[in-house]
Amino acid sequence: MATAFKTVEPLEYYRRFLKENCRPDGRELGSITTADGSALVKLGNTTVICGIKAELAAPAVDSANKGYIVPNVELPSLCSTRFRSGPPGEEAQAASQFIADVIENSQMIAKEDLCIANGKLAWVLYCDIICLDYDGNILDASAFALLAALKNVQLPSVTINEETGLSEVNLKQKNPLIIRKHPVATSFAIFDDTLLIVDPTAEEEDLATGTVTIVTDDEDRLCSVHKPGGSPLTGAKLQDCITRAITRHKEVKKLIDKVIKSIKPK
Amino acid sequence: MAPPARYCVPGERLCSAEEATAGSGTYTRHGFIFSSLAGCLEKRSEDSGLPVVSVVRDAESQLLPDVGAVVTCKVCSINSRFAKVHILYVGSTPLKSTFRGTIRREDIRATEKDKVEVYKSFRPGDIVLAKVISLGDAQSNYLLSTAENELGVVVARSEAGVQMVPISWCEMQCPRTHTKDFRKVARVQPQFLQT
Amino acid sequence: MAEEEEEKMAAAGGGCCLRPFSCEQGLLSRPDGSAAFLQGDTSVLAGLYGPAEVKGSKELPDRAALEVLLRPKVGLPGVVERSREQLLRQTCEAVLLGALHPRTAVTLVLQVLSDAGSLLSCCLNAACMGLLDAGLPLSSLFCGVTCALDPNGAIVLDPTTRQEQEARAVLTFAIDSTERKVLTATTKGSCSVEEMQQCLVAAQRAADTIFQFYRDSVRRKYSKS
Amino acid sequence: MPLDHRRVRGPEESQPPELWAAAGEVPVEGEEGEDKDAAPRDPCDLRPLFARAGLLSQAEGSAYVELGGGTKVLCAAWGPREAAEPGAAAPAGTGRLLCEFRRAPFAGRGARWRPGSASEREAEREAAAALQEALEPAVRLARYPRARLAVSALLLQDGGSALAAAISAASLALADAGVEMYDLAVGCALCRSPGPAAAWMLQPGEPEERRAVARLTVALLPALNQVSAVLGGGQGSSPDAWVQALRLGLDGCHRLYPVLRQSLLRAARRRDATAAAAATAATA
Amino acid sequence: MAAPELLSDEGYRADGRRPAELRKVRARMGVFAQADGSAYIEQGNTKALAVVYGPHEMRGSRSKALPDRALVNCQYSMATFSTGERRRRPHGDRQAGELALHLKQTFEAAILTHLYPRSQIDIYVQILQADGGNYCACVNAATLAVMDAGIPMRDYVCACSAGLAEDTPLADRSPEEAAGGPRLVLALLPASGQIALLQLSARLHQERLEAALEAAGQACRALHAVLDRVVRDRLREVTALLGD
Amino acid sequence: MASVVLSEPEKLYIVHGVQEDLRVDGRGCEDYRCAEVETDVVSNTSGSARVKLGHTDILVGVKAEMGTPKLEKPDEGYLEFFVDCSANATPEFEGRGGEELGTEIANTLYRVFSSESSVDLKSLCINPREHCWVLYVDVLLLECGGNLFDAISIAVKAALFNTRIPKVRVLEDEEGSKEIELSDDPYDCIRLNVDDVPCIVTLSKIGYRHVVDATLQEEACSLASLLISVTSKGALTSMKKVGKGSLDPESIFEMMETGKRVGKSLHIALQKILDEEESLGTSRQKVGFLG
Repeated sequence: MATAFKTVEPLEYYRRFLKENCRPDGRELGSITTADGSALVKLGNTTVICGIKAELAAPAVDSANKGYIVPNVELPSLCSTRFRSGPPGEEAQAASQFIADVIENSQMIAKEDLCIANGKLAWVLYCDIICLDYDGNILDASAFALLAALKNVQLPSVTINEETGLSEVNLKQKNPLIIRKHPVATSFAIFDDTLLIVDPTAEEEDLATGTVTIVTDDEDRLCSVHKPGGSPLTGAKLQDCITRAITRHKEVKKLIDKVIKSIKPK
Repeated sequence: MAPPARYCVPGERLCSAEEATAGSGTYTRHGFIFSSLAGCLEKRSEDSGLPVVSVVRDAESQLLPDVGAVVTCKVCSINSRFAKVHILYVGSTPLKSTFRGTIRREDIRATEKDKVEVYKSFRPGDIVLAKVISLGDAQSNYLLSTAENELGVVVARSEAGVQMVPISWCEMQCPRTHTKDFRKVARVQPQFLQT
Repeated sequence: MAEEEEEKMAAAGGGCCLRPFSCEQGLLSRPDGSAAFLQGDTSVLAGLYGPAEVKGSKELPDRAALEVLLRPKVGLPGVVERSREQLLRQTCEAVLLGALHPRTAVTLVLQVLSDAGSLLSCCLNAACMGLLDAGLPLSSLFCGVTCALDPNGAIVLDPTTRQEQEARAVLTFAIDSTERKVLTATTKGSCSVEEMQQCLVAAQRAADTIFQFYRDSVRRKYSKS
Repeated sequence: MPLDHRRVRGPEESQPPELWAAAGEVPVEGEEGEDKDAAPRDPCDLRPLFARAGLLSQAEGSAYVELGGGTKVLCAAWGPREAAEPGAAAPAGTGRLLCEFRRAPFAGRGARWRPGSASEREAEREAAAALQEALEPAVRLARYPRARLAVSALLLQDGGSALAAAISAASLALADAGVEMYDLAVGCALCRSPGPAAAWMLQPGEPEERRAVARLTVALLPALNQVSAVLGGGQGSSPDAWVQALRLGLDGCHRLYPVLRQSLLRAARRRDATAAAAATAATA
Repeated sequence: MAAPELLSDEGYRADGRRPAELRKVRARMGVFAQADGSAYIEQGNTKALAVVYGPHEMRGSRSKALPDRALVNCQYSMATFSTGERRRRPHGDRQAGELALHLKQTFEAAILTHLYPRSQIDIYVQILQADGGNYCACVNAATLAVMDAGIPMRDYVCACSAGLAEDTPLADRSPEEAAGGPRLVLALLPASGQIALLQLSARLHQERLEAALEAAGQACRALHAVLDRVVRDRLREVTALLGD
Repeated sequence: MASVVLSEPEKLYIVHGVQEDLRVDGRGCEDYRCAEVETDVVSNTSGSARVKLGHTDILVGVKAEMGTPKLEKPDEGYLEFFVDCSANATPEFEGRGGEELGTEIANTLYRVFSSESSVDLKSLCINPREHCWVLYVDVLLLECGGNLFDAISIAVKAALFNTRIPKVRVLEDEEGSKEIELSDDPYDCIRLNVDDVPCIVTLSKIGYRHVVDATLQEEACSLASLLISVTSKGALTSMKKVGKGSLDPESIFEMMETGKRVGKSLHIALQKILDEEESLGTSRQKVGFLG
C-alpha cells in the first residue's frame, strides 16, 4: 500500500523516507551531428540535451568586437506533464535567464573570442538546451549540458578576403572554442527551513520550501548565488551550501575532463 | 512455478476465438483474439466453458472511472448544491492523474434526501469513498454518489489538524479538542481496513 | 489618504550609505493595495489585487495563488522580467500566509517608473509595501538591498546604474524582518566567498534601517487616519 | 514578424557558415560525390533501425528511435487524462488522441530552425496532424470515453525519414504507456531520385531526401494489414508506379515491425523485472 | 483644395455621376443554402457578401448571453485578393475589428433583439472586391441577409457615404474622391428617419454638416428603394415557388 | 471542420445505397455533382474563378506580385497558397476557427503543386536572383457542402487558367543598374499553361466501396478517404490519406485506379468549360453571385 500512501499524503510520505534515502546518479554524453557541438547530460532521471549551432552575423553596434551567445532552455511537454505545449513558460524562461546569467557572470567564453572582423562579422552561438526527462534540478543539468556542449564545439575557420571584402569559410578546418572558466552549478532544496538536500528530484522540489543554486568556477569564486525566494536561510547556512558546492565542483570537473578525454582520441 | 511468461504487443494474434474467451487487454476480430496491450499473456481456465485469455500489465494499468466503480476521492470545494471532488483511485488502483467529479446534494444520502446539507456532509480536504453513477454529459464531469452505508467520508481532519474519529453515521470527533463535526460517515468494510 | 515622506540616511558605517528613499502608500484607488517606492531616482509602483476569485486552472486547493507581473518602463516584458517575476513571486510567497485564503488569487503588478540602478531591490521593497497596504496577512516583512563591489573591492550599497556598470559584482538580497535571514539572493558578476559574506552583512545592517522606515511610514499612515 | 518575448533573442539576422563556404567544399557536394562513388544503394535496402521503449522516467510511456541516416526521435506518451474542456470532447463515448511534434532547433542541417517562428510552428503543426492521422486508427479510443491520450514527439536530429520514424516511435510510446491499441503503427519513408529511370528507395537519408523528386511516407498496422497513413507527392507518374512504391513501402514496414516488437517486449520484461525486484525489496 | 477636380464645370463628377447620384447597385438575396440568411450586393465595383446565422443558442462561453435580448455578433473580413495590393490577413486586424463593432452597433439598433433573449445572431460580412464604401456595402448586404433569415427588424438599415466638394455634397463617394476632404458615413432606418450610425472623419464646418447629412440621408432613401425592390422580387419568387 | 451529425439508421441507409452503386442524390459511385465554374469574377485580380459544386462554394483569386526568387531556385518564380475558411461557411470558422483547416488545405495544395512540371515556374522569372513573379493563390471558402479539396483544386486550376500576368521588360543602363518596365498595353500579357496542373480527386471509403465527390452526409459515413492529385494525362502527383480510419492496401490500389480514371474525365470536362468561356471573350455575360 506504499503507492497508495504516496498519492494521498505526499508530504508525510517524504518526511518518513528522507532519513534513509540515497539516490542513484548516472551520466553519459551523446552527440548530434547536425549541431556544431552537443551534449546529453543525465542527473539521476533528469535528462537534458544541449545542441549548439554557430551562425554568422554582424556584431551589435554598441559592442563591435563581440560575438553573441544565445542560450535558451526549453521544457517541452514531452519531459513532464507539468508543462504545457506551446511557447516556453515561466520556469523555462527563468532557466534561460539563469543560464544567460551564468555565461555572463562567469565569462566562461570571452565574447571577444567570437568576433571575426571588428564591427563586421562575428559568431552567434545558439545554445538550445532541451529537457527530455524532467525529474528536478533542471538548472544544474542545463548548466552542465551547456558546458559539456561548448567543450566540443568545433567552429570552421573564417577569413575575410581582403580584395572582395567578403568572408570565406573553410569548412574543412575546424577549431575548438576557448573555454576560459568551467562554471558548475549546484542546487539545493531547502526542506522544513533547515534541511538541505543536494541535487533534488522533481518530487523533492515540489515538497521543498525553497531552492538555492550556487555556481562556482575553477578558482572557487562565486559566479552566481541564485536563491529565488522560498524559506529564509542564515548566512551560515548559505556558507554551508557554498562549501558543499565547491567540493562538488571538483568532482564534476573531474568527470567532464574524463569524458572529454574519452571522446578526444576518436 | 509457471512456464516462462509470454509477453505480447498490441496486434499480436493470441488464439482463435473458438478456443478461448477474450478477457481484458484483448479484442476480437475476424474470429481471432488479439492483444491490445503490451504486457504479459495470461490464460485462466474456468471450470465451465472456455479459458479466459487476457493480457495484463503490473498494477499500473491505464484505468478510467467507470459507471458503478467505487472510487476514492478528495473533496476540493463545496457549495450548497454539490461538492466538487478529485478522483484519486478507482477501486484500489491509484490513478496517474486526477479526474474531477461532482457529488450532488441529492446523491449524498439514500434517505431523507431533501434534508441533506452539503456542508454537514463534506468539508474540503476530506477523503471520500463514492460510486460513479454517470460519466456526465458535455457540460458536466463524472457524477458520483455516496448514498450507501459503505460510502462517504473515511478520512477527515479537524480544525486542529488532527485526524478525526467517527463516532456515529453522521458525526466525527477530534481526539485532541473533542469537538464534534458533522459528516456523511462511511462504514468502512473490515476487509479494507489496514493495520 | 496618500502619504509621503522622505528620509535622508546617514552614513551607515563602512563609508557606504543608501540613497534617499521614500514611499507613498495607497495612492491608487482601484487596487486593494498600492505603493510607490523610490530609491534615489529609481522608482517602482506596485498595485495589489486580492484575495479575489480565481480563474479555473490556476486555483490551488490549499492556499492563495499569487501572481506577480513585472512591467518594464518601455516595451513588453521579456525573459528577464519573467525570471524576476518568478523570483519576486517566490519571495512574496515565503512571507504571505496564503493558507488563510485558499482557492483565491492575489495579483501583484509592479510597474517600473524609472530605473537608475538597484531596480530589483526597489521592486522588492515596493512589493512588500504593496502587500502591507493591501492588509494581507504576512508572517514577516522583507526588504531588498543591492550591494555592488567596486573594482577595489569596496562595498557600495544601493548603487546607481553607473556604479553597477563599473562594479565587479552586484548582489541583491531580500532580508526578512524577524531574524534577518536571506529570503532571496541573486548575483551579477563574480566575487569571492568572503566578499559575498561581507556584502550580506552590509545588507543585513542596511535592512535594519529600511525596516525602521517601514515601521515609521506605517505608523504615520495609521496615526493620521 | 512579431518578436518573441519568451525566448532569449540573438541578433536580428544571422546566416549559417555554409552560405559563405567557398564553392566546391560545401559538404553537400562532398556527400554527393561519396554517394556516387559508393555502389548504388539497393532500393530495397533498409537502414539499420534502433528502437528502445520505456526510457523516460516522467512519461508513462516513452520510446526512442534512431535510423541509420542519423534521424533521432524521442517520443513520450501519457495514458488517459481528464479532457481539459469536456464540451469539446470528441463524439460521445470515445476519447481523444492529442499529438504534438516538436523539432529541436539544432536538428536540421544548415541554418538553425527558429523555434516559435511562423514557419516553424507551421511545419510542426503539419507533422503533428500527420502523426495523428497515422496513429488514430491504431488506438482503441472507444476504451477511453471522455478522456484524452497524449503523445509528443521530439525530433532531435533529422537525418531523413523523420516523420516515419516519429510514427513508429509514437506508437511504441503509446504501447509502452499501456494504452489499449489494435496494433502498432509502423512508419516507413521512400523517395525517388531525379532521372527518368530512377527507382524508389526505402528510408532515404537527408541528402537523398533533399534531392528527391518524389517522396512518400506510409504507415502500416502490420497485424491487421491496414494502411493508416499515406502521404506523398512530387513528380507525376502513373498510378502503377505509385502502387509499386506503396508496395515497397508496406514491405519495408513489415520488415521493420519485428525490431519494434522486440524493443517493446524488452521494455515489458524490464518493467516486470524491476517491479519484481522492488516487490522483493519491499518484502525483505 | 481638391474641390475643383471633384466637380467639373458642368457639375459632373470624375466618374460622370451627378453629385447626388449613386453608383450602380445590384443585389441578390439567398445566395447560399446552408446559412440561415445570405445576400450579395454590388455597389459600383465594390462587392460584398453577407451571411446570417441565427438566432441560435449561444456558442462558446454561455456567460456572454444577455438575459433580455439576443447578442448580435459580427465579423468583418476582406478577401486577401479584394484590394489592389494583396492583403496579408482577411480579418483580425484593427480596422476589421472596428468595422465589426460598428456593424454590431448598427444592427443592434435595427433588429428586434428583445424577441430572442439569451440567444445569438451571427452576421458575417465579406468584401470580395473593395472599391470604396466597403462599410456601406456591408450594411446593405447584411440588411438583406437578415431579412433573408427571417429575423424581425424595425426597418431596413441603409448606409451610404457622402463627401463635400466645396459646398456641394457628393453622395456615395468613390475611392478617387476619397482623397482629402471630409467623409460622412450614415446608416439610416429610412422609414422612421432614425440614425443608426453616423461617423464623420476629417474636419467639417458645422454649418455644412446639415447639407452633407441631408445628401447622405437622401442617398440612403434612394438605396432603400432599390433594396426594397430586391426584397419584393425575391419574395415573389419564393412565394411563386411555394405556391406550386 | 463543418460536418453534419447523422444517426445510425441514416448512416446505414447511405452505406447500403453505396453498396448498390446508388447514392442518395441518385448518382453512381464515380459521378461528380453538377459543377458551376465561372472565371474572371473579381476584376482587381490577375485571375479569378468561382466554383460551385453542390453546396460547396469556392472563390479563388490569383494576384501576381513582384518578388525575389528563392535562394535555392534563383531562376524561377513561385506560388504561394493561402486558404481562408471564412465564417460565411460555418460559424465555427469565426475568428481563428478556420485557420487549422485553412493551413491543412494550403499544405495539401503545396504538396499537389510540388511537382516541377505542374506550372512552368521558369516563365515567372523576370531576371534571375533579383526579380520574379510571385503568384498569390488565395482561396476563399464560402460554403462547405463536402468534397472541399476537389472543388478547391478545380477552382485553382480555373483561376490559374484565367490568370494574366503583365509583360515586363528589363532595361539595363550603362552602370549595370536594372530597371523594370511594365508593358503599356493591358492586353500584352503572359498566360500560364495549365495543361499539367493537377486536380484533386477525393475517394471516400464507404462500407466496402469508395465514392468520389462525397456530400457532407456521405463524408460523415466515411472513416477514411484517399486524396490523390491527377494531371490531365493521368499521372499522379500526390496522395494522402485523411480521416480517422485506416485502409487496406488492396482498396488503396483500387482507389488510385478509379482516381486516375475519374480525374482524367474531370480534366476534360473542366477544360471544355474553360475553353467555351474563353471563346465567348468579352461578350460573355458575367453572372457572379447575382445568378
